[in-house]
Amino acid sequence: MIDKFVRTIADALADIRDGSTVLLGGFGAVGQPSQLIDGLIEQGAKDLTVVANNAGNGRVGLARLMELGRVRRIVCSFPRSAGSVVFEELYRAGKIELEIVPQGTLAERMRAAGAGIGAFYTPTAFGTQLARGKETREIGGRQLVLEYALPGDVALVEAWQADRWGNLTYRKSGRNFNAVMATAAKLTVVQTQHVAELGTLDPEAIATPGIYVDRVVHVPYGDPPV
Amino acid sequence: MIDKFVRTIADALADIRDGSTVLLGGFGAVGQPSQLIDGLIEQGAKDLTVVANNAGNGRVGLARLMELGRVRRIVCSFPRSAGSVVFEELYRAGKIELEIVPQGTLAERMRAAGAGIGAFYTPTAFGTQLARGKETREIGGRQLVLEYALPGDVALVEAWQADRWGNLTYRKSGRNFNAVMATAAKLTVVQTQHVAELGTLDPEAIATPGIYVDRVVHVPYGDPPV
Amino acid sequence: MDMSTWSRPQMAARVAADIPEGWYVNLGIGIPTMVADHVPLEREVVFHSENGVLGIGPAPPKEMVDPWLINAGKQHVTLRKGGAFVHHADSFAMIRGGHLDLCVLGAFEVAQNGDIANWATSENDTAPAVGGAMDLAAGAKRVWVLMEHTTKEGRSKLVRRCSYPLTALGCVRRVYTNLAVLDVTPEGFAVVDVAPGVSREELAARTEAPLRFA
Amino acid sequence: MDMSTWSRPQMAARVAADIPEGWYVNLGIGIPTMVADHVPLEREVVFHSENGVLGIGPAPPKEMVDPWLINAGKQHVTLRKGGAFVHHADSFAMIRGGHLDLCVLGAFEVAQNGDIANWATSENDTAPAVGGAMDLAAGAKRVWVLMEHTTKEGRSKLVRRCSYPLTALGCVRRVYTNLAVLDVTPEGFAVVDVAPGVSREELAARTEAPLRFA
Repeated sequence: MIDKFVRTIADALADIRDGSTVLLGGFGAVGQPSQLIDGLIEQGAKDLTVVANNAGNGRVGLARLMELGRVRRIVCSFPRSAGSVVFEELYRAGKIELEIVPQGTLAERMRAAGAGIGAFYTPTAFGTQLARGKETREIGGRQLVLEYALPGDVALVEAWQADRWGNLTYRKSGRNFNAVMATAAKLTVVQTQHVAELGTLDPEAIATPGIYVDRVVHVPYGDPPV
Repeated sequence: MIDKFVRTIADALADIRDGSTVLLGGFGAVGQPSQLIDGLIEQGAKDLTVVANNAGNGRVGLARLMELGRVRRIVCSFPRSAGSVVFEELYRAGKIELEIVPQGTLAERMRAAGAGIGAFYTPTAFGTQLARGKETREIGGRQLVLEYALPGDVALVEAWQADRWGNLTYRKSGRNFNAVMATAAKLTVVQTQHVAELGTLDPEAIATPGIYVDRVVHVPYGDPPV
Repeated sequence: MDMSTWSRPQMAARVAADIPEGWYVNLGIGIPTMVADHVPLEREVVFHSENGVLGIGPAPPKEMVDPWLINAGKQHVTLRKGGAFVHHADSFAMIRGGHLDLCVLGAFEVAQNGDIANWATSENDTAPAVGGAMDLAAGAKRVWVLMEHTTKEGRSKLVRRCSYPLTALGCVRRVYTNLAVLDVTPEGFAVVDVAPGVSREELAARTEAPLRFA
Repeated sequence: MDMSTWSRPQMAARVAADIPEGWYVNLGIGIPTMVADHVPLEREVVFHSENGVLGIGPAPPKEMVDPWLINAGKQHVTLRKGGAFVHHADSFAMIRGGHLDLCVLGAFEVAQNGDIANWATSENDTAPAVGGAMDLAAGAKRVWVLMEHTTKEGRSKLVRRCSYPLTALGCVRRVYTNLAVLDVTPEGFAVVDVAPGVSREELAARTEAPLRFA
């Protein structure tokens, strides 16, 4: 019997190694794998590259992980926001590396990693600072920039429902980066609000088929903060 | 009020021009936009490039369109099958051009067209006859082939349900190329088995959001042939 | 400034009036977000948000907030009948693939050739936040900019050539400011409309780029 | 041939026995499709089909056929509990992205370096049908080939170098034939098992490529 559920967050994250690239789902407060991030803080892996849309908020979660000096490099689209105090401190002090990637290119680079595409030509960022040093090419009259797949060692994902095969649904805008990152890592770990009996999820409405999922922990933590 | 329903197939296909590239959804007997193809036969456009998985069966539908001399070129993954008699006749007689594309590359080239990606590097077909003359590149230790986006002028799509905004669901293996082609054409025309009241389709389970759909015709023709 | 200029709600309403039914539209963070409030629900315009929401409706009253439903500005929103959820790669496929009829962006500068700068305030800004701005500017069928005509210091934001780092090249079609509505044409900015009480001379004086009047 | 060789059901059963629970597996058209019949339902193996079906179950009885549910061989199938439908681009993302643990393919030829030829019978085949073969061969984590050891004319299908047009380079890990099971190793074909009543000499005589025996 396939059963991807593991009992504890610690079990789910046990073998994440120093130097890993970790993909963190979520956008804003919605779809954040917050309990898995706390678990990663506990777990101890360091020298991490983190891929996420933002660079953390306040002093918890990703911000805390950074504050503990565990993140060597962050790849994101929107590092600076009202709450990104830890990131800004570390960045000014030269203690963290930053790669800024346009949000759609970030998503597409992970989609490419998940889909076995090595690189692709995109119009986004052509002629801008973010394309500096990158290959370009004109195709069909459009100027395009070459961008490479961005695979993760681990993806931390927040789902609404999961069954024992690892099939996932998300809730409303909680789908965001989660469903993309789930495809792009060697090890995909999921925290789910609800456990679904196998066969009860609509096969037409499974947003992430279990083929992309390795481990699931049941974390019924409730709604995102408003 | 947005209402993408049109009354007749003739209305839906009225402005397809000679020389168009037409994407035809469906795989096997499932998800074939058969009535739209019949409509295209009636409509009269010629000198067409057709993109489809197969090169037609028997002497109806796509095969009939080819037999009438309306298809200049076909792009497909599996031209020769038990029923592809018309294609074989035309091909041997030098009356139709053929571009064979691996099935996954075919899908990805249309996905790229729909997603604004100009070209991509894929491992499929590297070192084979189908990569002859194509650019290759090694990325991350893998040998990859450069493939270009494949956009259509028109996509003909078969859906299970549609609402007036053009949101679509498909039925089981009827999703196949339909959901990909719907994104890849300038004009996407849909035949749907069922009409759904706006707001009754689950927003988590809409396989093709209406943004990709231009016109919908209600064609309740029943099950595919077994 | 003693001219009678357009207020922000007026600017947003003006943009809203120019959006026909049936368009798929992404509204950038800031003033552009206000545009939605000025499109009556009966005129069906489908609003898109980068985080995978298509068919955004009006902001909910406080007691009706759904914590699972936000827009790209992280504000709580609603979903209209006919709305759909997709993931980030599919959402940006809509953007990059040219499926949005319109994107309305804020900007630091717009150049007379349609270049836009709206993401970083200097070459030396070490950690600017680009978000989805470059994807939207490069991907939408039409880009309109909605912004104040000048900076707080009175410097023109309509320029001959952008001095801030670019977001995308030559993509802006139209600019709505508190002073005027201007089209970007091959010959530069063409004035479509001027705020009441603002003269051509005053407008030209507050605009670095040359203007063409119809 | 008077040797006691494995029948097709035996070959399929042999492959099935080597598939552990939890693998995601695509079965090619032809003999490979038979493999599923030999995996007991209690051992959960998730079968994938190119046309966007994940979690294929046993063929239905005639009166239970669902006209909307076919596999890549266009046969009617069922969906297991836990199955899911996706579109073609997502289905091949699974294949190309290395998410399938195994793909079992038929072949015209397998070379000792793992090259496979299974889609065209000559360079001059003007309209060969490639389908998903190249994607599967290049994309799956493991490729096993299930085929007769020789052609009808008695020519070995395990060769030093493929003479037919290639499907993919160096991807085959293991070959199951009616005569033997062989691993593809850096040193060529290594015999894992031989059909009962087939001697090493007989096997070697029917194989063009050199063989290593453990």
